[in-house]
Amino acid sequence: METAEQIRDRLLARFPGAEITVVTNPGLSAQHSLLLGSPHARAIAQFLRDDPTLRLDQCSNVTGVDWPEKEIIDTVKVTVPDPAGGPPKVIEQKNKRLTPAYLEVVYHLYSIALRHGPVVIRTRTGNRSDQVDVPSLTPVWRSCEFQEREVFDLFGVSFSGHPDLRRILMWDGFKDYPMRKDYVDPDDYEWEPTPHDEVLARAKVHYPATPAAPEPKA
Amino acid sequence: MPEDAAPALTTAERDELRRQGILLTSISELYNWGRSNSVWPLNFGLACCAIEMIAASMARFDIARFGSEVFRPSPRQADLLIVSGTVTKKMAPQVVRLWNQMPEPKYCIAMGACAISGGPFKQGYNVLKGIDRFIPVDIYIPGCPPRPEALLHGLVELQKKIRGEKLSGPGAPRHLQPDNDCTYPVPEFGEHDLEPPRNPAVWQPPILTRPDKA
Amino acid sequence: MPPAPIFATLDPDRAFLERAPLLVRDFVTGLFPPSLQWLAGNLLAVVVIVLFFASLFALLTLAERKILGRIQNRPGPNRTGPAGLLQPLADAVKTLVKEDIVPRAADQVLHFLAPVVLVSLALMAFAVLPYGRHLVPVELDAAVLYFFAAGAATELAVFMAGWASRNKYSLLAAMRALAQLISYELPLLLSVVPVVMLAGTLSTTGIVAAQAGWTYGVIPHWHVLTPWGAAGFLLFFVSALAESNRSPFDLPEAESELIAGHLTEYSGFKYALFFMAEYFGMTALCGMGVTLFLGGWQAPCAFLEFIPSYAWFFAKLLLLLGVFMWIRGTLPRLRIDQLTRFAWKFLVPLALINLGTAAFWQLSAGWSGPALQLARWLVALALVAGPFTLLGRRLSAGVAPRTYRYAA
Amino acid sequence: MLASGSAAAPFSSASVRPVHDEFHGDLLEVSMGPHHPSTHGVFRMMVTLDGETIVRLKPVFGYLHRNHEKLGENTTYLGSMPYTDRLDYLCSMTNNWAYALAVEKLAGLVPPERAEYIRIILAELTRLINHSGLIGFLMQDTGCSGTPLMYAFREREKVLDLFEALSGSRMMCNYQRFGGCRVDLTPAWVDSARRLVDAFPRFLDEFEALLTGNEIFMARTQGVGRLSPELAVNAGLTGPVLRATGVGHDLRKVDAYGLYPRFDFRVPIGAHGDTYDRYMIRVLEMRESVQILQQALRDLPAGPIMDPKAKLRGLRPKAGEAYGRIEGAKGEIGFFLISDGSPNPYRYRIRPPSFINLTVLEDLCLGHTVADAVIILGSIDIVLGEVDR
Amino acid sequence: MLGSGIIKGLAVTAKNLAGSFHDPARYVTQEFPEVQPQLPENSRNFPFLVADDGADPMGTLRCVACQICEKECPPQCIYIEKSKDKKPDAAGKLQLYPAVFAIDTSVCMSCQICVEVCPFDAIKMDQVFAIATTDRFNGLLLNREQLAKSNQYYHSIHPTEATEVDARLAAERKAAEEKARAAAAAKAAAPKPAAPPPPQPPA
Repeated sequence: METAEQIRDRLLARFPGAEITVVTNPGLSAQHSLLLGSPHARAIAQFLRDDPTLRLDQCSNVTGVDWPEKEIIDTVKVTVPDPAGGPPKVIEQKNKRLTPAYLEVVYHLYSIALRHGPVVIRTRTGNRSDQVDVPSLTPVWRSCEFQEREVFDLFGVSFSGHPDLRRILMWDGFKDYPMRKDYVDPDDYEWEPTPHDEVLARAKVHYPATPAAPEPKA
Repeated sequence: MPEDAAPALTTAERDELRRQGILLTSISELYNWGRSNSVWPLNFGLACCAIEMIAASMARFDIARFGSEVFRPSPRQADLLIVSGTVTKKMAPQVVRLWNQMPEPKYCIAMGACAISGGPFKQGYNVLKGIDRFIPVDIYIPGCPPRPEALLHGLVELQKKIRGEKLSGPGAPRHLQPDNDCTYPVPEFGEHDLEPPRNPAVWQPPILTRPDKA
Repeated sequence: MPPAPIFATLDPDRAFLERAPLLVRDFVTGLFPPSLQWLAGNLLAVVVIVLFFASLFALLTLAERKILGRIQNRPGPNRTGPAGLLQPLADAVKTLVKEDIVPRAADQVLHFLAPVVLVSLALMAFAVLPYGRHLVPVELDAAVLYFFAAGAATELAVFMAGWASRNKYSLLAAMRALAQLISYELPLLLSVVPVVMLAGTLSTTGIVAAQAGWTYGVIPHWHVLTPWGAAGFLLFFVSALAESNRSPFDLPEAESELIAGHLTEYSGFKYALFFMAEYFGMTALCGMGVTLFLGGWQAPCAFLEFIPSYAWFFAKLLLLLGVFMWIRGTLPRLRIDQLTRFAWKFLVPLALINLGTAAFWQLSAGWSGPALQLARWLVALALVAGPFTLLGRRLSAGVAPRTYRYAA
Repeated sequence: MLASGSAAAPFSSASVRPVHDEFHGDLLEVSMGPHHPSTHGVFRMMVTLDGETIVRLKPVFGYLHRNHEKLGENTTYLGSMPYTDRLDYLCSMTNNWAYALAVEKLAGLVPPERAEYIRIILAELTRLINHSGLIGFLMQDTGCSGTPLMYAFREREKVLDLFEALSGSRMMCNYQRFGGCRVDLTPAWVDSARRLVDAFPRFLDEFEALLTGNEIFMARTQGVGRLSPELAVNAGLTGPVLRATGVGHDLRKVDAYGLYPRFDFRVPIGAHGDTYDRYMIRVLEMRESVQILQQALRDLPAGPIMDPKAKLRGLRPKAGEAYGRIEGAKGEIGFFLISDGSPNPYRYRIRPPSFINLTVLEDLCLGHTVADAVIILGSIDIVLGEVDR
Repeated sequence: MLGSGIIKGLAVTAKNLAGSFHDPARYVTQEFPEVQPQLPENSRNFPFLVADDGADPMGTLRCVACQICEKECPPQCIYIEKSKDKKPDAAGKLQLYPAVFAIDTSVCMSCQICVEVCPFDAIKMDQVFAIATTDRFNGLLLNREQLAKSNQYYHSIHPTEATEVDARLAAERKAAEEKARAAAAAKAAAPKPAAPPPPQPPA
């Protein structure tokens, strides 16, 4: 099967204006993926499905991934000319920056007819709050129907063009997106005999304020 | 029998009362014997433990020996609610509703860690931390999942409990107390959690004291 | 008013055991003043039937659970009382003390009436069965008609229950019950017509009497041992399964589809009444089957006549009930359209053809000699087997075991 | 065989007549579940009926959504292993394997040969109990009074005895580890497994005598819930449901994971894609599994059962992502893991076969009756622990 | 012919019905309260703490409160508090011990990971399953005293494994002793021989 780069090149030839990036996977599986820009995503998906050399007729797995903004410290070496006129010094400068926050949807595509795969494609939302639209691939692969609903339910990605985008696992009136990294679940820690760490901190709210009561069993 | 309430009884009256007591005792014995030997569970499986519950009704373990193989699919004909598995917050209202639909006298077994406390899934955002937050539970069977034998043991314990019940007096079971309509409020879906998240009339955990760990 | 003959008169040639029930009856009615003896006799019959069949019902529930258990490699109820014999009593106590719930939306009157009507109708059918040589509670000329009229009405009670419950599952069950009633009443009756035709009477005692005697003392003259009788018996049996809502025709209370069907909203003793009525109906239909096709209370061989007739009747009855339970332990359920198609396209034509077979059998009764006898049997068997095969092929068209390929 | 030209994914007929219609009367809306004897747990179907015919069916999920993926992201790689037991709680061994496979891809571990054999033995035993149990449940839905289910569970108990003797638990085995298995097989275990496997075809014969030729069963299942291969592939179906439509897609052959290429077995495929085919495919797969088991138990090599590089605690795979999938009893069970180099996975995603197989439920049920919907659902073989996770 | 499949099925059930009376393979029920199940050695239910001496379980717990199991426990059902003082273990080395060791059996998922990660063979899996209770809070939270079981008990439920563990511990102890002896010998070779004081159990 073609590599991700080859597929990208072929796709760029076919869809000249499309944004297609190869996202490298640093892991041992080295399964690189194609990041598709929203405007062309569905057309590209359909091409991938119908292209005779690829024929990715099965969309096996649809996943959401939450990438909140993360502080990254880049260490850059900067050459600073010595004001005293000496030789320029090389000092390390630490630049803090925030990675952009976005939600990502990952599709694993396989070909049953030609028995190859996977080709991994990804789409990304603009941010995590108001630009959460990505095109739905359900019109291309029916198997995305429930899985995209699940991503919508748990991550809050809104799939435009999905025929029936409702919450699927949580109830309809639920307001949160529980799979996001910053989700805080409701407090019901009033009986936690074996709490740890974060749970301990939350459970303590329910304990009486007796400081360091003697252990009864000792 | 409120004995201290009638201090001025003659011996004859006392004997009469005792005789009634004996009659009452044998009636209550028959009553309890019948109920304890004909516990029909609701055909209601939730998760993994349901498979062990089914296994308990299968040939190897055969819950029928205790007269309990009649798994009724309709709550109207069931005596026992085996909460066999994780009760999620989405499912909790239906479980409470089923419990309300069952006719008294009814019993509840919380089978497995999830039904008791949420078990391994208790940290989950959609998992109810124990069905006893909403309905009264008679027998707790720990295990994940409990073996079918453990369920049978729980059933035997429940039979013991039923046989020990008294027909009258302050120790009478829930269904024989006159001012009890035996319905439990069904929680509703809220924006973040169930509303209310617990039924304080049923769920009364003891206060935990713990020295500061850190 | 002279005392009406409740039972046929005593046959003095009979052994003591054979006469025992009559002697008991006479003793009890003798305790009453003569003017009330007819009433006492009737009441006694009612009480005996209710008590007897109620305890038979209790035993049957236990037997069913035990037989199902044994089929499924397990013992079944065995610890309530010795060998589990008190299990029905425990169930009875339990159902009696259960809370009785009537849904707020239900039709209160009909919801209450349905089980009562059902049980009383099911009980009525017992009045005309000949349990022994002289044991017929009510000797009616049109006993067969009466029996099926009472039996058909039970389905209406099922409909009543389903409709009154105001539950969607119950409503579906009620619809199914009616469809089933309309479909299976016809083959059931048609399968009985040949018996009535050949016996020349609608009276159950008359029909049993028509099956009296043995060839060589060992081959009884039961209807089931003739070609038309065997076919008729099978038709009757299948229709009876459907009529009593038993597996594989238990569609109204189809547990896996409709929760408990028309019983969904019934609790406590009302539910027990439904259960009881189901068993009563099943018992009555089996009793009718025994009467019509299996020689009633007749012994299978002449030398076994020393065993009292009612024992034979109940032995055959229990055998048939056992087959009901065996079938329940084996077969899956039909779908409603298949059920009706089976009735209209298979059972009804077969029953009609069977009428012709029976007519032929009757017409050829005078044929004598081995060659003619053989011809008579062959023709009759062909008349039974031919339509069965042809109609069966049409019915199961497109349904066959398949062979499978393997992927490369 | 597979159409590739159609522009859009096939959908169930959208033109369903409205609930109120002055010519036909009202339609009946029935909520089947989450408490219903035949929804295999707490599944719910909103069914709209015209008489008894289904004109609309909307599945409702989430009644067993126990936040498996969230818990998996909050615990270590090892800590998720016992949770995978509880995904598809009938097949803990295959779930373990799929998860172990994904982590092995991520962390670069290779299980030794003996461990691969053990995995195959346990996976095929799991397939046997899953399929026979499923057929039992299916027959329960068809209206049998428990008999086939009892026979299936009679055999299942024997396999569970083996699982318990090996792993310590009947259902929640928690047996596979990254890079191998936890406990080694003893010769006595292998002997009893061999006895069980050799006796299994006799059980299958009896099972088939009870069911396969039964006219009522055939009438109930043949032609009911037909599925076209195009729709099946497009809707992402896998496992016996896909193979019943005639698509010979079996990951044991396609991915050739583990040591499956060494084994001689065939992949049965159906021609009609109906409920009867789905039943028969499972029966035939059990027979093939018996073949695999016999070969595996015969050729079981000696040797270590753990990759020497593997360590139990403190697994911190290199940042990256991996998707591992195997052919579970219900279809393709996959785990998609994203590592950020910490002890917990950054993203832990399960590809649940029975959830995705339910995509076509409405298509299968439209035009059939309630009774058919129940057995169609039964023949898809869902386990709610996996559907809702 | 129509009906042949049904008759075949009926024959199967009849065979089982008859077989249940004479064939043990067709009558598989184990009547539980009377017949206790034969649990295989590996069988597991809830963890317990191994104490070397059954007479003094609290004094001879193998657990040294290292809290590895507490951290690794997937459902986090173990709660340990370290002691303030130290006690000598079986090898005579001074070790911490758990002042509080609680397992919430209403949460435990019997996964055995605590047993696998324990470097001291201090926590093992019990096989008791008949523990249904009516006591929600105190009946299900097991404390140190309820968890401690003797090594003999461990031998009785997991004989093979316990023998292996004992052999390994003995070997480790021997190695430790030899190391100590070698160290002592080395010290004795040194000019100022001062034998290490024998470990005294604290009062």
